[in-house]
Amino acid sequence: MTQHLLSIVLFLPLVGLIPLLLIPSDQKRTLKLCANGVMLAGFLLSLPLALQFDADAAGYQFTENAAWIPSIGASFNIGIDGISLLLVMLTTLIGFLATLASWSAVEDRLKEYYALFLILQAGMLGVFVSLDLFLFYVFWEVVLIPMYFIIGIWGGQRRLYAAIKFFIYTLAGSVLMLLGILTLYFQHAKEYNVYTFDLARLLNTHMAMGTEQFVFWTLFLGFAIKVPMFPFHTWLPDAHVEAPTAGSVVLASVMLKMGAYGFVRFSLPLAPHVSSEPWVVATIAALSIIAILYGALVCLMQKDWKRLVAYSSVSHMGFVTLGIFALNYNGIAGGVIQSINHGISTGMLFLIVGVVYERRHSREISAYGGLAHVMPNFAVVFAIAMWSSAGLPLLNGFIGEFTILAGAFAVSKLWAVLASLGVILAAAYLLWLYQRTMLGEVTHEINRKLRDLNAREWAIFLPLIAWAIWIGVYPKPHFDVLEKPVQAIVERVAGGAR
Amino acid sequence: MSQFYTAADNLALKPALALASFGCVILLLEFMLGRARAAAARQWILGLSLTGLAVTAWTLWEQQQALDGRRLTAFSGAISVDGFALFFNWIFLAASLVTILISYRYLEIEGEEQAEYYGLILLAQCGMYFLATGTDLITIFVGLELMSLSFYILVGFLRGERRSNEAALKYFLLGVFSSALMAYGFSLLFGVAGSTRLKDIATAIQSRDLHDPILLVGLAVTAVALLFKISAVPFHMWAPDAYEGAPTPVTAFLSVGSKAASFALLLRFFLEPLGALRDAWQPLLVAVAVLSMTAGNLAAITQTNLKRLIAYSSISHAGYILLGLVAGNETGLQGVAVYVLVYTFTNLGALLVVAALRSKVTGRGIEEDLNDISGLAQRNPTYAALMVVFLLSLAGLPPTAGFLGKYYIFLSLIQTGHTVLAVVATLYVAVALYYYFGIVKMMYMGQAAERASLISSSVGMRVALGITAAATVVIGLYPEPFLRFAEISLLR
Amino acid sequence: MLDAAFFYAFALLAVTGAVLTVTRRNAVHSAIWLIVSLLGVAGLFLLAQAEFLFAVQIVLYVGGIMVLFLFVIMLVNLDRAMKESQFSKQWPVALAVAALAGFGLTAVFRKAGAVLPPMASPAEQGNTQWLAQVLFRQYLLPFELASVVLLVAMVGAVLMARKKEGARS
Amino acid sequence: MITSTHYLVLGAILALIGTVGVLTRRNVVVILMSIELILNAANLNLVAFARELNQIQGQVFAVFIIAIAVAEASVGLGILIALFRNKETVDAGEIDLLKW
Repeated sequence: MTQHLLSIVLFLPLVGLIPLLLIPSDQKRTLKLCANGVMLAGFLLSLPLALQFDADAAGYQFTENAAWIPSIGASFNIGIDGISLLLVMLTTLIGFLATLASWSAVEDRLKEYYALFLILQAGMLGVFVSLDLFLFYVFWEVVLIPMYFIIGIWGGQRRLYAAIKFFIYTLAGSVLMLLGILTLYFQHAKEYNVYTFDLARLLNTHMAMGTEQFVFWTLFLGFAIKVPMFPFHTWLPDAHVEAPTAGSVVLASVMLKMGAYGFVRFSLPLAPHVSSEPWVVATIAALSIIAILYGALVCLMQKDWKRLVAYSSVSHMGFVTLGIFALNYNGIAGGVIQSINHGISTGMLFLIVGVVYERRHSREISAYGGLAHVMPNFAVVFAIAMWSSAGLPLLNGFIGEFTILAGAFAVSKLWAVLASLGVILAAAYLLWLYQRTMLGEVTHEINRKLRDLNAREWAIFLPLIAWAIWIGVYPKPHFDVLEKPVQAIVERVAGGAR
Repeated sequence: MSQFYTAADNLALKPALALASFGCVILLLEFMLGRARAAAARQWILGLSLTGLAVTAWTLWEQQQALDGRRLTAFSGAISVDGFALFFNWIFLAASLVTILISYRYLEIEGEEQAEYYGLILLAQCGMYFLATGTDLITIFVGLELMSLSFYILVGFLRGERRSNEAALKYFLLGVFSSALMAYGFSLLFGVAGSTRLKDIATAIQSRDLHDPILLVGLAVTAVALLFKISAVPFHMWAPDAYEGAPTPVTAFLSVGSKAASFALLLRFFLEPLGALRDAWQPLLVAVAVLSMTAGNLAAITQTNLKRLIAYSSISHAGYILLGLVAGNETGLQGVAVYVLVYTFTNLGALLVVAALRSKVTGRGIEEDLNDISGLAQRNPTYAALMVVFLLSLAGLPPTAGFLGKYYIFLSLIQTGHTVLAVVATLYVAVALYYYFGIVKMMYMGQAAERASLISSSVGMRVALGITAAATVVIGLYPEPFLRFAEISLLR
Repeated sequence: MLDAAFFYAFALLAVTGAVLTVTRRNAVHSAIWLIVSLLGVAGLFLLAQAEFLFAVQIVLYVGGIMVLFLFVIMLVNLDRAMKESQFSKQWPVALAVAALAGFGLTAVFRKAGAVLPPMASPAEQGNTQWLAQVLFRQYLLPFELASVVLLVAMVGAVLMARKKEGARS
Repeated sequence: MITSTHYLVLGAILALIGTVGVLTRRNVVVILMSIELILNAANLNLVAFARELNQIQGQVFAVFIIAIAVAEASVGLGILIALFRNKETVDAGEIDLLKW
């Protein structure tokens, strides 16, 4: 059981697909129960991963390795280290909560909807646990397809445009990434005469600078579009705004992390020389800072609640990439922690938009106002989410941003200063949003009749709030699991910089 | 030449003999039985043609066992059966099988239930056999004509439909023109070598001055004719018309069977006799491949007819396959083989769904318009879902089979240092995805039109759908045995 | 010398016929000029000691195909076809192709040609017998295959040309 | 003296005329005739090479080409008649349901 635990967690959603497809489409309740049951089981099964994880052990745990396509050297090779562990836990939790959040929000074509979510879940988990680049690439692409449908079928007004834009953008990035992977694979074969996609072995590849540049930049495009970094971010607002709530939550909380994870897991270790070249670092840091400030400034101008949250993602993910490319322990660990934080807090923010949208069917900020009087519980939850996102001490966002800023400060004071501007702006737009929607008098009569959170909604928010406070108050366990893998990456990059 | 008909000849000929005899019998059945009785025996004719394929499969299997990777040359060098030929012949067999399975119902709807149809399919496959095995100019030429003539008639098989007539005529005129060019090129090659055997031509080319004008003209004209047959740009103009006007099962057969056979011939030609001239033709092939991908993909974006869209996309696929030949290393050739294999099943599957759209309820007129597939997901979720799988595979996304074809092509380009080509080729994947997902958009997010989207399914259809979908998914998820097969076939 | 005279005469016939075939407005005239051209080629076959081909050319082409052509031209609407414009707008393409082919032509020119020796069959037999020997031994397979091709053509032509009876409205 | 080059040049001229005919004429029957010219050019080459090399194979090839030409012509004319039944034209340019 334990030696296959990771595969079980990985494939459970796909197994759950079978009963789901057998249930007749008109039995909506059974369908919902089935999907939620599978997702909950997935989360519960992933808990032993966290409990049994040994933070002191170096290398990967829960590893499994099986031959898959020997003739090209691809294998089913999975395992997790601390970085993956956090992201896997985030994925199983968010996957379950997003499904739960769809209970009353989606009533149309349920079977397809939940089936796509299950496929999406398996794909995302696969990305985080793959230790074979071929396997990784397959999962990476698998993720795109269900998300296209989720946005395209259950999305808002401009869903078709948003769906195809998301798909084409991210696909273009990922096929170029494939070229990088293939180049690396070929270089390794040239050096060792063995064709393999095994990450551990590919790490031994020595490349000429030009080749490494190619590998780095193709991977960079794939990951940067996913994150998304500044000039590649244009798909994100459309996709986020048009996607149904659960889609936005998964997209923001988990899928964006795939890009950050890619940088940490693949870009830095596989191309350490290029990643530590000063001009590369400067370029990426500049793009990250632009993303932080630009995202925040755009947020200040938004009239659309969901769009605002979407742009705040651009800003927050800028912190993540800035931290990663600070290339020191604080930066990278902070980047990973901030990825989790962003997953928690932005997930909550999208869920919050979802709650009011489900009741009022409007995303206009001006359509609300004074909701705190009508929905007091909701106001509390929103406040926590907002503080968490804005980086208030004792909540998760503070820990992540502080660590990143510390990492960035060690490299360049200017970076740290500019990035802290982003923190201030974040507080500004979030508080202003809160003020416009929650505080003051109730501006629209229709809003007086809005229901407050129900039990199911509480159930969705509580775990997230708990996790946010846990990280904010006692982040040590999280940093503990990150210590070994991040240290290894830092050393590797520093070694490459020589 | 001591013996007239040796045991080797017999073994090498068996599949062709099976195809030709079943084909001819079925072709003449209506003359022998009379129209009324032939019409009454429709199901028996279908059974007979499937039996023919079964016998062919058995003979191919026999060859495979007997050869065990060796090369068998028969008829004093006219044909040779090797792993390469067998590989392609299995593909032809799969293509005919699926075509026949989806044709029965289609012909019923069109009111063209004639025995000749099945006979022509078997005979076309017989022609393909000689394209894959032929190592002699005359045999290749006659085999090519057997295939092409059968196809001209099949494309025009809906005699009552003007579009079918016109498609047949256009395909015929350009096909015959390219055949004539090929004959002209062959005549010059014969002059250079003094023999019609490819082997002798290869020797002659190696020993001759490369600037021998006769040789150059001969090669150029032959190459143009070959590019015509695989519908590579700028010799592609027949494909969209022929694909659109032909009965859809014939479109399917044409787009995979004829294409695979033409590629088999092209590969044999470029690798064996022309192998020595690699430096000369490689840049030209690069140009043709890039042009094909560009023109095919860009033209496909604007299409509103499903079959035309698939036709243009198949032009771009020809470009991808040519890239494998451009790379020309082991990976590249294996890529060509894998690509042709997965493309066969995938394209058959996609056109199968298009063929299934045609129903009696729809009434007259072949539209196959994008609108016709609108809302398919609501009414026929299985067909729609499998169509998505086929389209993903055509675009080349994992975990479908199509990804593997692209994988090998990209890898071979990287191995041989064609990085820029690789980047161009990968970016066209995104372009292709755009128009393939235009179809998906219609199926899943379009409103179901009044007259459209009722699948006329039949047992044969479902079996064919099962075969193509299973192949697309299984090759995608567990390709090992297929890759081994392709590898063994090519590395003789 | 006589050989050369005959060659040029037949060549002139073939080329003139060909030019007029593709330029005549009336398809019947084209067909007749094609016959002239084919006869010229037939004469050249004779000159090059291909007696059998000479016979085949006369019987099959001139006798068979041309009758078929003429038959079809008569069947389809001749008067109307006459009035329609005869040339497409693809002149530039044609010109390019012609230039390209002309280049090939000059290339072929440059090669010093070998004086044609009389053909000598191995067993002191006539060329036709020799041809038959090779055809039925070395090329038995394509020969049989060609018979299948002809069968397909025959059935196909009948199938295409006959009326679709019982056509449902 | 007449050399194989003479035949080749003549063949090339015929092929050229045929190609121009195919590309410029609009009458389907005439296009078909032009194609016959190309085939005849091939045959001339083959016959000349057969004599130059004393290889009867060239003539055998020519026999095959003629047989194929017959088959092509009959199928083509069959298709033409089928089209003519539905639409009274032999003008390739007027075949316009599908874009040329």
